[in-house]
Amino acid sequence: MIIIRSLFYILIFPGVLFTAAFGLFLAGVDRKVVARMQHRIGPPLRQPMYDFFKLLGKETIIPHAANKIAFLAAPVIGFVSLALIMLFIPIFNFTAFSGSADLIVILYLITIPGVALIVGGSSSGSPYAGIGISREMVTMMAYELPFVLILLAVARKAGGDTLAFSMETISKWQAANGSMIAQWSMIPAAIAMLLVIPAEVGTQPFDVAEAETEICEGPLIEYSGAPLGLFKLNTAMKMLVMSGLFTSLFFGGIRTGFYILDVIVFMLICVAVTIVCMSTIHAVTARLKIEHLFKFFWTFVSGLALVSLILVWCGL
Amino acid sequence: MIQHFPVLAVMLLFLAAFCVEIFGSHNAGVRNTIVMIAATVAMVLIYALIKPVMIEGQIISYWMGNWEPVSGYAIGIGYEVDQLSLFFALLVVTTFWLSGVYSLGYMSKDHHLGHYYTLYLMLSGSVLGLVMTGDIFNMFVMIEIMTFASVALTAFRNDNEGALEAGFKYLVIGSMGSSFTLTGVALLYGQCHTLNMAQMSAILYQNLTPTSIMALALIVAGFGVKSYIVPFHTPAADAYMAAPTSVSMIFAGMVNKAGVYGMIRVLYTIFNAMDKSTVQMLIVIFGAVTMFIGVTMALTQHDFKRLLAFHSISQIGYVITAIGLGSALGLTGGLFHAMNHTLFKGLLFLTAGAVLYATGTTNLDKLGGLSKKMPKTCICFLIGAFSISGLPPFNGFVSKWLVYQAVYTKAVESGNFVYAIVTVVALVVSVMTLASFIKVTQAVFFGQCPVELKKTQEAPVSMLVPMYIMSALCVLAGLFYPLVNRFLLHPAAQSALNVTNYIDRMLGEGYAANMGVENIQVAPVQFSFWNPIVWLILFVVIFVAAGLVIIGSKEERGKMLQQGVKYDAKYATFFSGEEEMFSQVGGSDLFWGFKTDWKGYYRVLEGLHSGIVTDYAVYTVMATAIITVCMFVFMR
Amino acid sequence: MILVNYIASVVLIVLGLYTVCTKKNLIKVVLGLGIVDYGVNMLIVSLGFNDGGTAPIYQMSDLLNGVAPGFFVDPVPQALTLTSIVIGACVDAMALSLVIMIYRKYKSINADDVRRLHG
Amino acid sequence: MKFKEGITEKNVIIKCGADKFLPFALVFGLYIIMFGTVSPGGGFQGGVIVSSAALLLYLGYGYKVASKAIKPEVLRVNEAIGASLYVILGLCGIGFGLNFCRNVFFANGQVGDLISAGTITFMGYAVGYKVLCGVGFLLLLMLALLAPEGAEEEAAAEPAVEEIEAEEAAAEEVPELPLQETVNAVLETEEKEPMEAAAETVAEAVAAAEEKEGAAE
Repeated sequence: MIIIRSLFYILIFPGVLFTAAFGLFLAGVDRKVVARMQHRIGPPLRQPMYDFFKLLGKETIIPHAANKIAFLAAPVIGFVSLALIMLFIPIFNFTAFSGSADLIVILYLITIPGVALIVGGSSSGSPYAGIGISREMVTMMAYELPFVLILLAVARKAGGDTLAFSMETISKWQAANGSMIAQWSMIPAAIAMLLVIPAEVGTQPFDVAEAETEICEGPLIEYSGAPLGLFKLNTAMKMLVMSGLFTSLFFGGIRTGFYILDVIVFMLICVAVTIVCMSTIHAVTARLKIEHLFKFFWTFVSGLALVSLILVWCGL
Repeated sequence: MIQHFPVLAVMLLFLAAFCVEIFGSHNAGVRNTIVMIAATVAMVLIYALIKPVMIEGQIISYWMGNWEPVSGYAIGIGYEVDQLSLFFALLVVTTFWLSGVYSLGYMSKDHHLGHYYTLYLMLSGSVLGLVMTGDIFNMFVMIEIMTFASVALTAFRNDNEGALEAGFKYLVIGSMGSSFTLTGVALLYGQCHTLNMAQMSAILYQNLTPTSIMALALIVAGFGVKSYIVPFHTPAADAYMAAPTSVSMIFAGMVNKAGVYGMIRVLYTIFNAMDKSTVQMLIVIFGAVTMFIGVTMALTQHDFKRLLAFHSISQIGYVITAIGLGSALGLTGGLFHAMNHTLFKGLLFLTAGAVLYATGTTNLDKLGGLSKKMPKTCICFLIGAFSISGLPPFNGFVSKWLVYQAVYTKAVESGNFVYAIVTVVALVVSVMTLASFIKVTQAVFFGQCPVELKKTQEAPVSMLVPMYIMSALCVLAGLFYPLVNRFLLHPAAQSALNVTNYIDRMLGEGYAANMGVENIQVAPVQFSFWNPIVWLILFVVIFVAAGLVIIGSKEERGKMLQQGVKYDAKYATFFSGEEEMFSQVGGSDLFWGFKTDWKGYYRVLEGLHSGIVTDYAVYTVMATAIITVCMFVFMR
Repeated sequence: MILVNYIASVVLIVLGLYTVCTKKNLIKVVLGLGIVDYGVNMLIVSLGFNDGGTAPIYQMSDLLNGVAPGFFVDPVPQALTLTSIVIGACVDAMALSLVIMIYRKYKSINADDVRRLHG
Repeated sequence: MKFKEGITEKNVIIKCGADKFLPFALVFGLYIIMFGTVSPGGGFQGGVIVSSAALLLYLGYGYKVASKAIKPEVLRVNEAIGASLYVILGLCGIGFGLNFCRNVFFANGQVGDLISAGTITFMGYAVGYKVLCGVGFLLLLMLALLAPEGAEEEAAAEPAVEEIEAEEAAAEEVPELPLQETVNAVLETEEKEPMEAAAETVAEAVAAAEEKEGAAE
């Protein structure tokens, strides 16, 4: 029974299927909203899904210079780790595998899709991919510092005098004391998190790694067919994972008592986060330069997060 | 019988060293046989101690020449193997054996191998003796042998001027460190009138005089030199780079572990100083600075081995930070990271050696695209790189997690913001580690293959086997860490934190209690966050899915090649019309976005790593002075 | 007056460290290391000194008559010093031969020139 | 034998001095080694004195004679043999069911007799042998390292010597560091234990004397 339930968790509900489907839906929402803001009609909401299935049917070309195993394995590893993270993010008071969710585990798992993209791009042997992975890595270093500060602030807040790296404790704390976002000391951290999300996902102002117009999609330049489809799916899933993480870190206190309703609220908040921090910013900004990106994250965003951490430390 | 094993292992190595000198200087077969027999027997002797010491909890004490203590005073030289010693001894023999196997292939192109193996056995014997001895002066002697053997091995390829220079710097800084240690030992002798560590521990328990604080500061500085924490790290980077790779692996796996062992032994066992929050703070800050400077220097290196050297320094920073916390969690994490560092850094040095052996260079700008030429080495390298970057599910992840947990717990418990900053530094350093390994991956194994390297061959089997073993150990230690914790880490941490048994076993039951030493019991560290069963299932899912994609992808390149079509534009890499040879992305060109933002920092740092030996000596003296002053100001 | 010995040994150590840190000539650096060693040796020997003690050697008559405790100086530091002297000699020999080899490769024994590995 | 160049060879005083001192140094050194366990001195000190014979030879007759009279290669091997002997003698203790370095032979002598301290005596001899070979070898190597500046002139003057010099040069190129190093490292390994053991002998004797005293009272 436990095995069947585990398999259900892994494959259907918070796991692979739900993450993929809802992630693609969020990608559709994103495209639609951006189009609307730019006075276009935009593609239908299911367009990313169509794209994905279309790519699965296409031929996979592996260039001569590429290392075949790494080239093909990279998107899969990214995909699985993203599906995995969703298992450890509590959807209000539900976690698939309780007791094993931990902020540090999540922090590291979130880097894996990025690493997979880097390894895949790097293994293709293209100079454009080389530049792309370099930028991806710098982006990663850039958002890691504020991200870490945010997580530590939340953990400190939820833990009180003891330590709480556990997502479950954070969730319980919010159930008892109301959402994290209602604590005014956490507001700077929430804003910082909203800026970290687009960098993590790689949308408009922070998409230096895949800059289509400069380096021809960087790491993805040699990809085609199913692996490319998986990478596109990964990006969509990252949107869900990051907005889901945001929801459970900062909006964990909203609960209705009905499980289905909880999930719907969770999904609605995810959509809202996507619209606010990805679509809107995407529509109104232009791409940053890589060094500006780094400076932005290590000064402004980290500053916000640090303010939050210090406030929490002072007991506010 | 079992109590003879430690001394037999050490003496066997020394005896083998002399035998190599007598019989093996001209005959490769005899030489290799002696080396491998000695290495294997020493390994078996030490592994045989796991059951009595680690599992049954015995402590082995051994008095040379049966000179037992007379009326409570230790008069002889004692060997004492407790769990902590055995933990490090296991690391030492494992590294040593693997490095020995690797040397058979790797060093086969060099001359005068008799001397190489003599020094090599001597180095191993001295480190083994260092971690198992119970006598502080014997420890100092072993340190000296270790330093000399290290210097000579660093300068072994002395047709290369870098080797001589590195050897000289290492010698100067190393013997300064030894002099500090010796001064500390002398002061301690003046205080306690004994050289036995157990007895010192009992005498000095909660009873520190200014002289013994001075001794503590000097010995800590001395072991800092041996473990290459930051102001002392400068010659280490050169030595790692210039030494033959099998020796670099020993440095990373054994020599700086000897320094770490000394730190733990001195701080925890002899002085019991780790319950003082200011000492903790001092050591933790040294650790944090070490990890940060190590990794930022590594990001700009152009040489594979030098990059690995700076990473070695950086990872030791984690270990020092963790052991500086003085908590059971921190000590467990630190020991685990020390063990993992031995495994993955050894592995990475071995891959670097394989690349050097196959291509003749370790310059990152001249390498590239080797993953198709050396696929096995590439896979081993990736495992090592992911382990050191701490990606789950490899071993580095678990130990780093423990370190973060320990540091942040400390921060929350003590309410000290410095520890929170250290946690942030540790986490960011981890990403930077990842970044620099991405750089190596891109510059050496992936990316484009330069024309000169088209004919590169895979490394020979004798070099691949140690790499496989190390990779397997990296993965296993990550997956089965509860076993590692139960049988290795917890006993070791327990024995470091609770000195009663150590003292009693050496000087007779009840000695510690008479001297007022408290008996502290430590609960095993619980890992609740990470459920290996779930993770194993997920791993299987990953591999099944990967297999499906690889099988299911419509790939026709193989067929085309079989039909004799050599070139097809469809499978060519896109260069937008440039020639391939003009569009190389050099390894050192990566991350310029990062480097431009950090220009000022790097200018300062590169100025400090000037390469002038007197500058390094100045740092050493300054750091020692800082440690001394801090100890005096804070401990009184 | 054993205090004089302690002061002298500290002075020697400091002088040695000063030499290592300030002199650019590699041979002088090695000499500095030697001076540090001598200072430490002096410290150790002085530690074992008992006022009015004699050399720690037994005669047969001593053993038969019994020996008053504290009659000897402490023999252990002397053993330590001897070991430490040997080590010091080895440091010097090793370092000097390295300097000679470096001179052959670099044509200089100025520390400022011997810096091919840096940064 | 004729010598062309150099500072020392033609100086009769130094040569005669070396001649006179050589036997004395040998005998004195051997004495120190032999009586190391019962009187001041010991294997290391005696060994160094004996090996100063190499230095005397060099002073009196120059490097070539010294290295011909005392073959460095032989010294190197003998040094390792001495060290092995030390370890094996130490291991005898384990062979007799006791601990490493335990006195097992002749352990019941009269104080002051030559062979009264058991295995320690022989270990002292092993150390002495090892040190006299080791330090002698070390000295020869150091001298060889200093040789080449004069060697070039000599090579021009005396073509027959070229072969030897080529050998020397070859020997210099790679091995000298490790070799020398070996010597050094071995020296200290072995040095410590006999010394402390000697100290311990003394300490034990003190304890024994105290016991006797107590018994007498």
